[in-house]
Amino acid sequence: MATTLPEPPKIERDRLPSQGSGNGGWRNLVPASADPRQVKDYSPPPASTGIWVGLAAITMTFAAFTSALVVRQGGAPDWRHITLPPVLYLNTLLIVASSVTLEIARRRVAAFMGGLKDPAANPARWLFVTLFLGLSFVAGQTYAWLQLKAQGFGLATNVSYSFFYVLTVAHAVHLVGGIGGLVRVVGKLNKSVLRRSTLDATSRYWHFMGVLWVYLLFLLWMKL
Amino acid sequence: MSKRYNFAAVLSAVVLICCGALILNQNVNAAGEGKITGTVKLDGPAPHMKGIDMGKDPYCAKAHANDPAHLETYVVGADGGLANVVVYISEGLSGSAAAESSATEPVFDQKNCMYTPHVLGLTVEQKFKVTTSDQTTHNIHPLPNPMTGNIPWNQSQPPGAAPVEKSWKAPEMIPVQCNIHPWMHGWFAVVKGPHATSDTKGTYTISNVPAGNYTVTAWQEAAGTQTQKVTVAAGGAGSANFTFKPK
Amino acid sequence: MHDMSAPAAHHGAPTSFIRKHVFSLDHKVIGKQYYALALLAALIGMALSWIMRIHLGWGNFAIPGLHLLSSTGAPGNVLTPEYYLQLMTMHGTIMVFFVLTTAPFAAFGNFFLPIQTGAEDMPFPHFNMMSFWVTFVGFWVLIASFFVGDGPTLGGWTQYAPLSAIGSVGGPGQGLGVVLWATSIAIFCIGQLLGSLNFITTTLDMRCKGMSLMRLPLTAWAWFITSVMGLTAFAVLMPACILLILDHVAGTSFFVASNLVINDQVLPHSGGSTLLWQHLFWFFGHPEVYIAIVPGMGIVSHVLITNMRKPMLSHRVLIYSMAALAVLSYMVYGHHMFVSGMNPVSSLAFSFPTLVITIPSTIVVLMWLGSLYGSKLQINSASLFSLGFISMFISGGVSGFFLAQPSIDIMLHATYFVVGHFHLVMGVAAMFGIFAGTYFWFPKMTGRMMSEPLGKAHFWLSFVGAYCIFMPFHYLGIAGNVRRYQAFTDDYLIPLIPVHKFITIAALITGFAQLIFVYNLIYSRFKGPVETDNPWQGTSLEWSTATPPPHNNFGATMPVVYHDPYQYSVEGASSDFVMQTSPEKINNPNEEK
Amino acid sequence: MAKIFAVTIILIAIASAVPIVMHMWPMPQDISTHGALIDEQYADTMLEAGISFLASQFLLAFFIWKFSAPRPGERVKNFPGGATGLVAAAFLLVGTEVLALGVFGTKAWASVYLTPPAANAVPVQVQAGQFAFYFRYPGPDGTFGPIHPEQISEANANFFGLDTTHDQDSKDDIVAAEMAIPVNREIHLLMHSKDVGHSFFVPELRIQQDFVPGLDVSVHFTATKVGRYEIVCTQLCGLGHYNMKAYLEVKSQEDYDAWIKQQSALQ
Repeated sequence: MATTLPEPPKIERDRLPSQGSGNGGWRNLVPASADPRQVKDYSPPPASTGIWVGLAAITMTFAAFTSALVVRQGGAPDWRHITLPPVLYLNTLLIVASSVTLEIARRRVAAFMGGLKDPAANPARWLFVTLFLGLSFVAGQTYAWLQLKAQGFGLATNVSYSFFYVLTVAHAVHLVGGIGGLVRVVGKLNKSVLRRSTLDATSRYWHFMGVLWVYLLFLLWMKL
Repeated sequence: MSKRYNFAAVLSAVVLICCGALILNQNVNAAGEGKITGTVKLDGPAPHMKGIDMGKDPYCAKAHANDPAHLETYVVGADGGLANVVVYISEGLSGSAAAESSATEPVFDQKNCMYTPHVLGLTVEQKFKVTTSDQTTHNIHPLPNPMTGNIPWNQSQPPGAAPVEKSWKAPEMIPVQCNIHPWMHGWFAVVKGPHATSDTKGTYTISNVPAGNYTVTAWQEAAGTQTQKVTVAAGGAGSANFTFKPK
Repeated sequence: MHDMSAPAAHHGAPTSFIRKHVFSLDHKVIGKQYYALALLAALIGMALSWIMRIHLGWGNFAIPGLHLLSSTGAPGNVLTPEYYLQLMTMHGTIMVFFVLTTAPFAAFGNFFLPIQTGAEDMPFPHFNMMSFWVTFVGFWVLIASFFVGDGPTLGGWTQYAPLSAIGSVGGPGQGLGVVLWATSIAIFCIGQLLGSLNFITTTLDMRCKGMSLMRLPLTAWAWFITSVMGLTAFAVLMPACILLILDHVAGTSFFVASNLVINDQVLPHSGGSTLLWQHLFWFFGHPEVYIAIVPGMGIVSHVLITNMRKPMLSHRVLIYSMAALAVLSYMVYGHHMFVSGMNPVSSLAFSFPTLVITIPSTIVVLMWLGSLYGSKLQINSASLFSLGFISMFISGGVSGFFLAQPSIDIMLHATYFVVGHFHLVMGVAAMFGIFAGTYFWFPKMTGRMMSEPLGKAHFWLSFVGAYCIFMPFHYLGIAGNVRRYQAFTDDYLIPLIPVHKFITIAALITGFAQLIFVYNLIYSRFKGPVETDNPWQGTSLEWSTATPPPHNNFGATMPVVYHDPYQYSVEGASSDFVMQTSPEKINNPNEEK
Repeated sequence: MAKIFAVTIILIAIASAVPIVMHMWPMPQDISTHGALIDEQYADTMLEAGISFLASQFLLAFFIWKFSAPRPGERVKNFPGGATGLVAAAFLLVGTEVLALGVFGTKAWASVYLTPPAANAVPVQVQAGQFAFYFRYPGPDGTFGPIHPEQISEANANFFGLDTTHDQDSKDDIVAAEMAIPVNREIHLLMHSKDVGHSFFVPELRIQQDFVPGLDVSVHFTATKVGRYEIVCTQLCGLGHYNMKAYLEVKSQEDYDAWIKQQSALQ
């Protein structure tokens, strides 16, 4: 799929203190009767803060699942070891690779936005690779669920499987959100309205999904 | 105007026909139908029925202060007659007779923290009332098998509360219990067509049975079921005696 | 996914009715929507409490028309025991989630946080709109449980497993009712997470020029701290609700132990942990108490400062105390579980931080009292409710001394003492905070004043009434009166029934007073006297903009802040108060430089 | 208005304290050996909480009375000592207070929960189910027979699911609907839930403990006064929760032995 790029996307509006809201900064007191333009300290764009706040919430959710797993395992006579479907390890490779490709894409797009217009290196190309890897991961996870299902291991078969399904599905749902974010980034890039902070926030989210998956895999491998 | 007259006329006609049908129906019953009678006995000595400790609820304990209550799984009369056995026609009834449901509304009473009667025979769709005579709250909790189409319910009945009126959709022997007084157990025996429940002497009488050949089933909550073939002549009486072995 | 990078107020003023008043991106409209939802929820919750109170006082009293709500739950208009529990559960759930969380936090916070920080809007207006509509859907999912199956769940707002997880064998409402409850709460969590995300980012990134963090008014700080708590607490409750739903509908065994026998049948679940639900729930549940009360603390401080014409003794100490409450609230949740069968040593471990939490609470109260000293206190409905809040907070707080100690909790756990404690401290006090905020900000939100005589009548009946209701709860609890009973049949409880009758009468009168408030609210919205931009002569940013504020909050020029939020009675200043936006040079040694 | 308000606060504060001071609705009398510690802890806490309550309400009322009067021309004043003094006071006073309460409270808690039951304690098992308690005594062999959940049958009054035909230990077990215990002897109460969460609360015994489904917990206590007391359920367990209760009969040793004999005959 070719992406046409008539012009580099708009660079983020520099948040000069003289413009609009959002310049509170951390400690930029305007001295009484002084010139407000003296203030140099200004806030980061909301998206970069917002994504960290969002990731904090997701971390809490998975921390809750983890503690549920630990407590549930603690006093359980019915805790059984299960073998994780091997396809998960392939999926791990996919998601790690997608992080790498996204990082390449991010740098290319950033350079592109910075004015390095190189028609030969379509900056969206690596985004498509990332998207493909992300979708392959979801497909791989689906394959793992179907495989378990075919072997007769359902959600309620044993608590180990319950946790397996709950954690992997919860992660996949969040990852699909990330895929939506990437699609948005591609769309905005095409329309030349992409902001640098959107790109950074989306890639932070995506990397976090990768880290979260590696953590979950470790947790499942160790506990289940 | 004329439309309204037409409507009134049709309505009156329908009412008349219905009344006529009811009267005719009763006439037929009275003239042509017989009955099945018999006795149900328990083989051997009456099993020991555990006493019930009602210490949880002083009201119940007081009601049985002089007359200790016992489980009612087997209620055996003086000469071995077995009570609370439901006898019904399981085969041989025509469709209309089987679908027929009695017009009376039997009462399932909660008295002195026991169910009276212990087993209530009902036909499908027959309305019945659950009442309470106690000064303590009960909850009526029948536990039908959900596969039969009967819907379980669970409802409290505080002292003086209005009767609960219900009916059952499908034939089934439905246990009923009170969760507040765990010892309270009873049965709704829901069957198709005519049926009877044996008294403490073990005797029963199924009336309103049209002439024909039937299979009669006797059901006891613990001992299970027994069947017999019975022939009823027009206006006559068939007979079927059962003897259960305690399990 | 929403465009995370969009700057605030990139959306122009909407023109169609739907985009303006229904699916609006404007934080002010969303704030009002939250307020309306909370008001509706509060009226339903109050009506439920009336039914319950009447039943507790006069068990056989037929409440006309009640059978219309449920013919099996109220045959002959008299509540059955199970329907009492079902209404009680709904009362608790509606009040805690849809009133005490939405009104002081989501409603007022949405309207005023961007204005007080000097922002044009929240940074992610689409998330903000979703936050409200998701909450709205959650509310109706909960209400729907009145009308499906055998009614709403009877498990109490804490919804302890395994009763909540075993399905309809557990009793009426434990089938579909629980599923709807858990779905509603999970949806609600999503709404509040989206809201918290906006609140935190607004506070950190959207402040106008000169608005350093310490120059934020106490309300803004309270909402910020609350949103941090909300972010962590609701992010834990949501997975708990998902696991509960799975236990219920998919037959998993997260919370249901092996070998449970109901109706002589062994349940098919195995190995679940009963205490797991309690841990997850209370990890959310205790911060939730502070989510309900901290915004009230901010509102009350804000209202009182304006009406005392002097700032708090220390702005920072109040902020740090509220933050300390927030941090401690995560370390104390186990005090709800002293007698739950949890390891008795952990009871002690939870007891000490619980006792320590009285220190920041005491500091907050002392700050209020110390600031009252030497003030020029003005009495109006808003300040009366603020002072009433302090009184209620003290009364509800001291009973915490008892409940923080596991040894005394043996006697008082699950009695009316607990009910009295949390109703005073998080119910009535938080409601008083909402009322104070309403009387105070109504002119800014609508451009009209509320009636003062009606407001005072509302206050007097509510203040005395609330004490008449909830103080006796403590006495009942000390005498051993167990909560969540629909009738008192035990020998030692029968002598306490007259107290319950007294409480019922007080509750009916106090409830009536709330109808005065509703009337005042609606009447003043349309017929109240028109007010100026700054009727209370306040200093913070909401008073420097027009009434009602324009679409981007401040019109053509964004504000620049020169002062701490509360410059009242500053020596040498040209007037009694110096607004944050005033470039006037003042000589206040306490002001941040 | 402000002065009326101040007076109202004072009146409410006093009125709130009266029932406590007058013991209008007192705690049920204590019949346990460990209860004195709890009651003492409660009284101490009540004293401290009561003083805090009255002092802060009076102070609030006083300040409202004093500082609401219009004082034209007068400037606002700051509290002497400012915030620092108050913060220090809060840390010192409240800090010591809660630390003391915490430390002494630990003693009371430990006496109930952190001591092992005596070796000769009388074992009693209580099973909670919707909505009744049943009690089991091990009989002469001193051993409880195993519970077979699939054999639990309320219809046949086999509340514990005992298999008396196969399990030797179950044959002499005594099951009763009320709990009789000998006075002045330690009881080791083993708590088992049949279905959902319940709680065992005897106000007079100063014992409240939740049943944990799937996990048997135990408490131990000694009753010191012969009499009949109510055991109530305090953990919401369903529609019959308010009606879930049983009776505790504290009997002299002779009466208790006779009761055991009588119950044994009824099994």
